[in-house]
Amino acid sequence: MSERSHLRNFLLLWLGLTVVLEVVVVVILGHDIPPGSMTNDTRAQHDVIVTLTAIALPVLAMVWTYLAYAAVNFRASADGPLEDGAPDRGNARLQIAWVAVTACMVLGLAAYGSIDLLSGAGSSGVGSGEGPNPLAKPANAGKALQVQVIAQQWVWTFRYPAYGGVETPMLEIPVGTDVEFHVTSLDVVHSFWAIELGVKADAVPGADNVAFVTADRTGSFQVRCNELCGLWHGHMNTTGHVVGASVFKQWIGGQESKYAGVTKQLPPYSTTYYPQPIRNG
Amino acid sequence: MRGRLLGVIASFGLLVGVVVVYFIFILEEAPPGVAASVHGTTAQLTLQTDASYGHAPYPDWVTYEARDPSGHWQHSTILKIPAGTRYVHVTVYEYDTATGLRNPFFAYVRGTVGGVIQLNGRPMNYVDAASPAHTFTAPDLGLNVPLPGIDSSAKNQCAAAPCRTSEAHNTISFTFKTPKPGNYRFQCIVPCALGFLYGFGGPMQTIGYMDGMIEVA
Amino acid sequence: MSSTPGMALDHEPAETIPRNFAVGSKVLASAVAIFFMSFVFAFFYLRALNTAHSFREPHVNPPVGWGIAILACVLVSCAALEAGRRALANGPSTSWRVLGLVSWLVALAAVALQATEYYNLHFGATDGGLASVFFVFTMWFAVFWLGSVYWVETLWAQSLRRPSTADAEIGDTARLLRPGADAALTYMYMMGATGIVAFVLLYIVK
Amino acid sequence: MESASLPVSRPRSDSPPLGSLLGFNVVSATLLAILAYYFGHKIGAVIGHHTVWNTSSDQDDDAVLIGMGFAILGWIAGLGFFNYPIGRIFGRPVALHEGNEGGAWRYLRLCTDHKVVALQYLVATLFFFFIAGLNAMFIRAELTSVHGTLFPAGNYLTLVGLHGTMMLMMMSAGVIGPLGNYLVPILIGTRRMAFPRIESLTMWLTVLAGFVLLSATLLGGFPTGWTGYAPLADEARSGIDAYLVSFGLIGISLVLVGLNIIVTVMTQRAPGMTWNRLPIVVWGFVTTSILAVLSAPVLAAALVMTISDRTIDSTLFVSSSGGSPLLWDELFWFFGHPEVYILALPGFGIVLEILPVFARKPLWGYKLAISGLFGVALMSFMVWQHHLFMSGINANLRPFYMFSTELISIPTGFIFLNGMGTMWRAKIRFTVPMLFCMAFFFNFLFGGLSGVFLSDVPADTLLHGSFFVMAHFHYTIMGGLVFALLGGIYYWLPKMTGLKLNEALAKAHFWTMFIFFNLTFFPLFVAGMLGMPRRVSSYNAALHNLNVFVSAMAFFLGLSMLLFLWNLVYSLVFKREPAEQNPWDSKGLEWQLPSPVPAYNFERIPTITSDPYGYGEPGAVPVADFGGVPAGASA
Repeated sequence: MSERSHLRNFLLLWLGLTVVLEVVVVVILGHDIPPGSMTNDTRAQHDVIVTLTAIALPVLAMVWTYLAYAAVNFRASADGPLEDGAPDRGNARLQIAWVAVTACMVLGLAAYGSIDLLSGAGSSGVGSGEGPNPLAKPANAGKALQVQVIAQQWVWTFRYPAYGGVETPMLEIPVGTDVEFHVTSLDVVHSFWAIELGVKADAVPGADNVAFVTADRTGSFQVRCNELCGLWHGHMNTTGHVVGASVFKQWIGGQESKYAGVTKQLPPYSTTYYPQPIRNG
Repeated sequence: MRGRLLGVIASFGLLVGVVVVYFIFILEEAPPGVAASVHGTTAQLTLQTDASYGHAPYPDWVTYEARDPSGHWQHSTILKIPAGTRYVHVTVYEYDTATGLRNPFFAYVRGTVGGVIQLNGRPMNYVDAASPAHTFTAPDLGLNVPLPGIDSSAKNQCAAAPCRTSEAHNTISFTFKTPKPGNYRFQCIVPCALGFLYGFGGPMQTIGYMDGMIEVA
Repeated sequence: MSSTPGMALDHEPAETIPRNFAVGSKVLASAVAIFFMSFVFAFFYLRALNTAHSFREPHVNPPVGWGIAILACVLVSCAALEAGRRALANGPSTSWRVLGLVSWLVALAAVALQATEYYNLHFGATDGGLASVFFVFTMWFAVFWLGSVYWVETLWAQSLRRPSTADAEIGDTARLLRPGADAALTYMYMMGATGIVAFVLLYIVK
Repeated sequence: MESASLPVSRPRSDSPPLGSLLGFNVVSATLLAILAYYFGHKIGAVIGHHTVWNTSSDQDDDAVLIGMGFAILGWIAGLGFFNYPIGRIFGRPVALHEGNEGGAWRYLRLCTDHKVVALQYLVATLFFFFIAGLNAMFIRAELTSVHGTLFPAGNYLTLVGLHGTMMLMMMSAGVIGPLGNYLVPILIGTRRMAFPRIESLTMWLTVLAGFVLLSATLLGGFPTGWTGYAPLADEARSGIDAYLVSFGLIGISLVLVGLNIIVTVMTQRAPGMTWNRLPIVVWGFVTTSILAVLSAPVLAAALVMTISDRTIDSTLFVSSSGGSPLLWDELFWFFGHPEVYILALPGFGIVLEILPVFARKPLWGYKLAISGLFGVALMSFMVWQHHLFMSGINANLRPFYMFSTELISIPTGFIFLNGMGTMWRAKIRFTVPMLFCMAFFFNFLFGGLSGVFLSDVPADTLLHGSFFVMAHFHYTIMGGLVFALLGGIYYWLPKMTGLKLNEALAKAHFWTMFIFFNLTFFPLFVAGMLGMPRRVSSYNAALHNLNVFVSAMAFFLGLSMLLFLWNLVYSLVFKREPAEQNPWDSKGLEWQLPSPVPAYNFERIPTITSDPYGYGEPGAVPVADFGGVPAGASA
């Protein structure tokens, strides 16, 4: 077969496999790709992941097709004499084209991601820990409900500064409201991962790490520690709930009165806490 | 020839075996379980917390000890509770001095029957955040019990584990519902370990000292 | 040593070992420089973060006098070896032997001064970020400086010996003295530059 | 030149005489290291109690660390590494060779023959590789249950840490050590590495590092995984000292290996070995070396910072005293990301070196491949903050690191184009090395594409720190590097040992490994997306079946690796069938030499006349002119 027809066959096979993969993975299975659609964050992340998958599949298909095509068509005869392949050492035009295409893809991806991240309101980067001065925020970030996530070995507690700074071991957030998580730690590095909310932010001692979420519907979500933090790292989890606004009001009121005694003993609300190191002589 | 092959296989197998056995030996290392004594539908656990005069190989680590049904103190934090019981009643003899909580929230008693503990016979539902020497905290059960420390100027302080009740101590008792069969971790949440900048190393991260398992089966 | 194949094999080119010294010392110097750049990074990073407002506790004042003394020893040692290297152009002369010895003794003095400084400080490593960086940086500087102490000594000691007989593979090793000094100097200049940076950051900028 | 007079070096006898036990070798080194440890431990205990006020005997880091320091000195003194430096103090002249005599006994001590060092390296790194693999089996065993009931939680974390650290250490050293040290001098046409004694030192430091890390099991284990995050590492038990010291030793070893290779390639190329003719695998080792020299010192610095936090109570990582845990993150990942390319680049080189041989075609796009290697190497220093996307770094930085991370896929893509170009209209022979190379492309593709997902911040919000990441880097390191390494071993081991490997076993190993590798790790992408964080012993019950499946496949993967091990033992220890000089019909310089290569490599330094890729080219000349001595004549 001539070089040309090899090329044509390969391209056709690649195209075919790409179409099949795209249809199966993106069109049919695309909806089920995590992380679901509970919040604005998960929806945005889902869209990004599906987009990246759609871009990755042709690349996958190309290498697969190529390896299979080469294995079938470019093999030496099993017991014949040693034969040599076609002695070409490169093709400048093809190399330049390859560089150009990959560069375009990468630049496109980076532009897609960067514009998204830098777009401020409505960015899909709001669910990740952005440090004390978030760049990506929801539209009405000023009115967001603040929830402080305090990690320590190996429990989570949560403070609601708008409700008397009450601290509770439960996490509940109201549906349809912008929530601003302030994640910090009292000892080692943990990571706050609210899986179904699409929120992940490292809890670093002495640092404030902000992430946002707006839940679209009620339900429960898992919270897991996502950074190795010692003995019970794998067990450092809890379940949170997204509830209706009135349920939330009622619940937080209950927490306030239940923990009133201990709230008085807490240090004043702050974005970071500096527990003094214990030094025994 | 055949002998040599067998020799090669045998020495190969021996090497692999030694390595595997070593790791299993090291990894399975855990303290023995201590069974609760059962009175009717209540399982009774009796524990003590000791300051830094405990057990080899880490004699100056703070530690729990548990009393087995025959009345002997065991150096263990693997607590076995029969699934048939309805309540677990825990008595802790606390022989350590106070360190104070890093997060005062854990001065609040949670998860016990009635939401209280008996501190030397007095019911409490929270304590002063500076007073705990340890806590008995099982996050998966929602259980948190602060264990106030003894006065550091107390006279007859314990000096060798296991401590005796004639020595200065606080007695904390509480009851919680027997959870579903399973294994539940418990830990101490006071940064009480001796000698660490961060207070949470060593015994605080070692099963058999300040961490353990409640095994309901 | 005797597995050198001997006369049957052709020698490797005479310039190979000098070039190895030259390239190797540069690579080594850059690796060590990067090691110290990590401490420079730590200094600026912690200074910028200033967590709990305790990067620099009020009583953490590294004594400038000590810093100047140590740095001066380091630089004088470099300068003496540089002069000695020039003197080596005509083979191991007396002036090389004197300058090499001076370089070595002054290099040792730097380490001794550093050790003495630790005993005369009014703060410890626990006292905040600056104190921590100070101890780590100066301590490891001293450790790596001991490398130059050793290096200068070997050069000096080698030059005291009679010219050795030719090795089958590498030829007369006396000709390696000068490349050896060049290589040592590459490393020591890097250490000198690091010393200056350390002095400026830890004693002056703070 | 009368080649008959060569005095070299048939090993005198294969079994070491008992008298050799006395002297500088691994036996004396072990004894001395253990004695020195106890001595140092005693000193450290005294120092610790008198000058460090908050260190109590339960956390005797001073004693442990000083003990380990002494043990290191004892080990290298016992191996005889101090003989020459001490001689230099007394002005002894420069010398190149040491310990090259003594038959099989050479393999147990300081030896400056690069081929001996390479085999030492291979055995040592494979030994630790299999121990780390065994740990992986235990990890998978623990994960067959939702709540991890097989091992106590702390021991499980130690397992995870041992597996990760050991694999990272041994894979960093495990390619550039054996294959780098073996191939670089031969392929560039010289007889030795630039600094043969340092070469041997790196090997023995690697061995010591492995055993020091294993000693963590006797010191209470360590909870930090291979990333050693502060301040968890500050507060951990003494086992972490073993992690710090062993990783530090590997860091030093990496710098020295890199230095040695860079210098060797720069100064000792044979006449005619222009940069344009340098085999691509050497380029792979050179770029790896550059990365090692520039990044490992940062690791060393981060490690000594943790050590000083643990001993002299500095507060570099303690945020309540003017330090910051993020300092560790920054320094560690500034090393850590180039480190993963230290793992990847030699694999690229090996694969591109082997492909032309079995495709019977010249390497397609030689210069593109070199620019790919250098592009990856240089860019790898600009991407490390993607490990910190979730840790609250300044959000303005994230687009840049997203961009640079995606950018690095361009030079990585070059390697794919080279591979695909080389296979185009080739005459492929499906030998075992070739199968591993093709599998490399298959696996590394998943690794690379999943990396793009991780570089994108919103996608990373889901995937960061989850099993997705774990699957991603296992696809790049195991699917990429380990496959390439195994291909390289099957390809070069006959040359290194002069013995054939059993092909049927090798094929069985390849197919089982390829299948079970993919069945093990592909489902873990899914586990990560469904919410399973790394390094947990307890996970969501909904993921139970998936994990049981993965564990089962992992056990088969382990069995497949045993096939490899058995092949080595069977072929090299039992069967011992001599290998041909050039079984693959390769044009490579190493294959023009006898198997095994004699101690002096070349009777005369050859003049290189061509690159080794001229397959099928009408005017192709042999790769080198051996100066009239027929290749392999003196075997």
